Amino acid sequence: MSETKKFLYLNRKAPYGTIYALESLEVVLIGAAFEQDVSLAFVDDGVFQLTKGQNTKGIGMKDFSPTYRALGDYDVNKLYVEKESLEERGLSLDDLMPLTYEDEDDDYAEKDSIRVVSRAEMAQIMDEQDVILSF
Amino acid sequence: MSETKKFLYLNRKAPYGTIYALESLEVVLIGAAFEQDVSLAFVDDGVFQLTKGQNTKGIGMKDFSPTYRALGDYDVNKLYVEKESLEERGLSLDDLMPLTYEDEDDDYAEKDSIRVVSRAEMAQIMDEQDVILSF
Amino acid sequence: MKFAIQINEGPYQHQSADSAYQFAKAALEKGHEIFRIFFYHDGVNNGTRLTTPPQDDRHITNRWVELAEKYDLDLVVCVAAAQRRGIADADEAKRNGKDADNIAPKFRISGLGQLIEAGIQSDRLVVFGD
Amino acid sequence: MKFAIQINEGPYQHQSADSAYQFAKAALEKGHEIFRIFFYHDGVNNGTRLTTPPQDDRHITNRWVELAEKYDLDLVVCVAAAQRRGIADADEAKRNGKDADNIAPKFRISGLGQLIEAGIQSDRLVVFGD
Amino acid sequence: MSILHIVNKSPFERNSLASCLGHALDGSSVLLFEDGVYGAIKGTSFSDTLGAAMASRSVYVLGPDLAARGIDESKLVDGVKVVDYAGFVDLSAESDKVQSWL
Amino acid sequence: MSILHIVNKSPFERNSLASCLGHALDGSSVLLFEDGVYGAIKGTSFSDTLGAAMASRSVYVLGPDLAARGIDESKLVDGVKVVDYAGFVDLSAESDKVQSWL
Repeated sequence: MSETKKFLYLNRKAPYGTIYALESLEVVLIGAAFEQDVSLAFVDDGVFQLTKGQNTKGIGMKDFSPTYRALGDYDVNKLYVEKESLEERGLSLDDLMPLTYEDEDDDYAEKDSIRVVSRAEMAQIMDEQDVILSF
Repeated sequence: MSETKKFLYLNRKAPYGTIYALESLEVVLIGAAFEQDVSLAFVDDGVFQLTKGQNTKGIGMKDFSPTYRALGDYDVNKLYVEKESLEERGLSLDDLMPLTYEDEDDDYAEKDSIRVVSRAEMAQIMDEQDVILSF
Repeated sequence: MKFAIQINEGPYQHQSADSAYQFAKAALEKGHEIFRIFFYHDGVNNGTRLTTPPQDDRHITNRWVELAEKYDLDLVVCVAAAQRRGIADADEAKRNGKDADNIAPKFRISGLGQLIEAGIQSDRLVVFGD
Repeated sequence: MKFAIQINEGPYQHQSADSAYQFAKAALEKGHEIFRIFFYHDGVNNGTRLTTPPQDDRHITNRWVELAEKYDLDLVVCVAAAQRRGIADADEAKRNGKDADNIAPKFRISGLGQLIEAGIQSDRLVVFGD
Repeated sequence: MSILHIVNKSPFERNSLASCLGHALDGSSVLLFEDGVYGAIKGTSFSDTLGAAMASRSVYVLGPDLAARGIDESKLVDGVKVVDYAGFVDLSAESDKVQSWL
Repeated sequence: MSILHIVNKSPFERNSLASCLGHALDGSSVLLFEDGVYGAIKGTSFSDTLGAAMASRSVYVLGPDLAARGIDESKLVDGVKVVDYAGFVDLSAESDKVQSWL
């Protein structure tokens, strides 16, 4: 398995209502060991996965939102969030968790993992992938 | 169980993509033995359940559309179909299976079971029920 | 007041089974009665004793069992839906020639008539699903 | 060409398992290879041998088993999803202290790495779900 | 006869809430829960539809589902009331029936 | 790189097809199957959206799913091509990757 492929995890569902957001994270974490070129796309209701201040105590489910902050440590640092999807949902970057990583090619400078892109840019990002896992 | 309640079966999903349409029919048939006042509502994609000419051979699933024709024999003859839902989907009454029943209070005259109603009328019909089973 | 609850989805995939549980628990704690909880469609998958969720996650089936023990609830699994999805008690397994069964304690398998009856006998039927 | 297939939904509730089967069958009949079929989320419920669908309905699990036998397919059930939903083989049942297992023949339980590997090793991954 | 309409789906993903509001009579109540709570956020592509419906209907949102999703109550359309599961039960008991929009 | 986009949901119920068309580049292909086939009917509230997208994209619909739902091919938006499962496989093989809009 020396081949490196571009993997895109396409997240279009809100968290908690269904298990897909949680499972997407699970695959990303397991997949990190395979040293592929990994990107995450947050489109449509998928942008709700990244809201800050999630507190699941009242619904009795596990709050998995802290896991997004661990992605940088797994060299998963391309989290593309669609601008139009945010706007339609009354959200801005300020409503999302700050997610960062240390760039080892730039003296370990701390950089933002979240990259807000337009729908047109998102379409290009999808087009550049080898494998798209839809959640 | 001498009490008679008004039961509404609310069908909002297309057939075959999910099992709900088939299961709704199952409950209606079983429920007929309980001698309640039964109505069926077809709203949103639920109107697709009644299209004529369904042929499931190619997908390997059971064609349950003939069962709708049996409803009249079970004294289930109030099938309310929403006009707006039909129109949004490019359908008219001609695209639906003809469904009839024999009216025992009118010398067993054959009458239409399908009653096309407006959204406003559908809202009233919902309001008049005792129990609403959603599919 | 007498409630009946219908659950259309299995555990973990959708929040329906969680919402139904929280609703049922709140109703019981307020002193309401629950006439029956009817597990329909994929909802029948709430009733398998073979689940082993992660330690830090809720155990949906056990939660139902404990609630049923505490309040003597009637947990009914739809037989036709159960047959399609591989939920069986000892009788069903025997009748269908299966070498194992998997139903959880406190759950019982019965027909759709139980749902209709719940609609007739209860004051409110609340449906949780996808 | 080498395909991999991912299935996210259980049998009967959604058409996903049917579409995936028809796709897999058509691909195999055209001479393509299927590297792996990965059952994820509720998809793991395709792999129980306890199902007894009505006589006039298709038997989704048996259909998978027969296709796997004919073409020597690798049917993999996600272990974490299976634990949450009560799908177990003899080893899993023993490890988790269960008194029964329910996995169908030809299915095997393994980890998510098998999905990633399928994505790497196949030419096309096709996902069927809700 | 009064109906409590309950909606558990995001209005950005499905037509459930839009259809519900199209059928909810004046004076009826609508409870948003699970992913349905996203329908109560102000400043979205859906909030005008909800606001218009609220002129003659009561809209509730389930607090535990809001909190799980990180939505502060200050973000809600004006007039939306927050309830907990006990409040959900109360609303069900106070209405004549409960209608699920699945 | 060319994508085969596959959509299995009704455009009247979910936003999957609308979102798909918003992200499908010129020259890409879209296959409608399962309840997605309803998106290919002409004279609906969605058919103008599909027609506009077809100016620069190829749209296919799965015949067996059409037939199951009682939709005659004469009811389809002009230019939509009907394929069977073997055609679905061919489209997947001819594209560089397959993207599911779930």
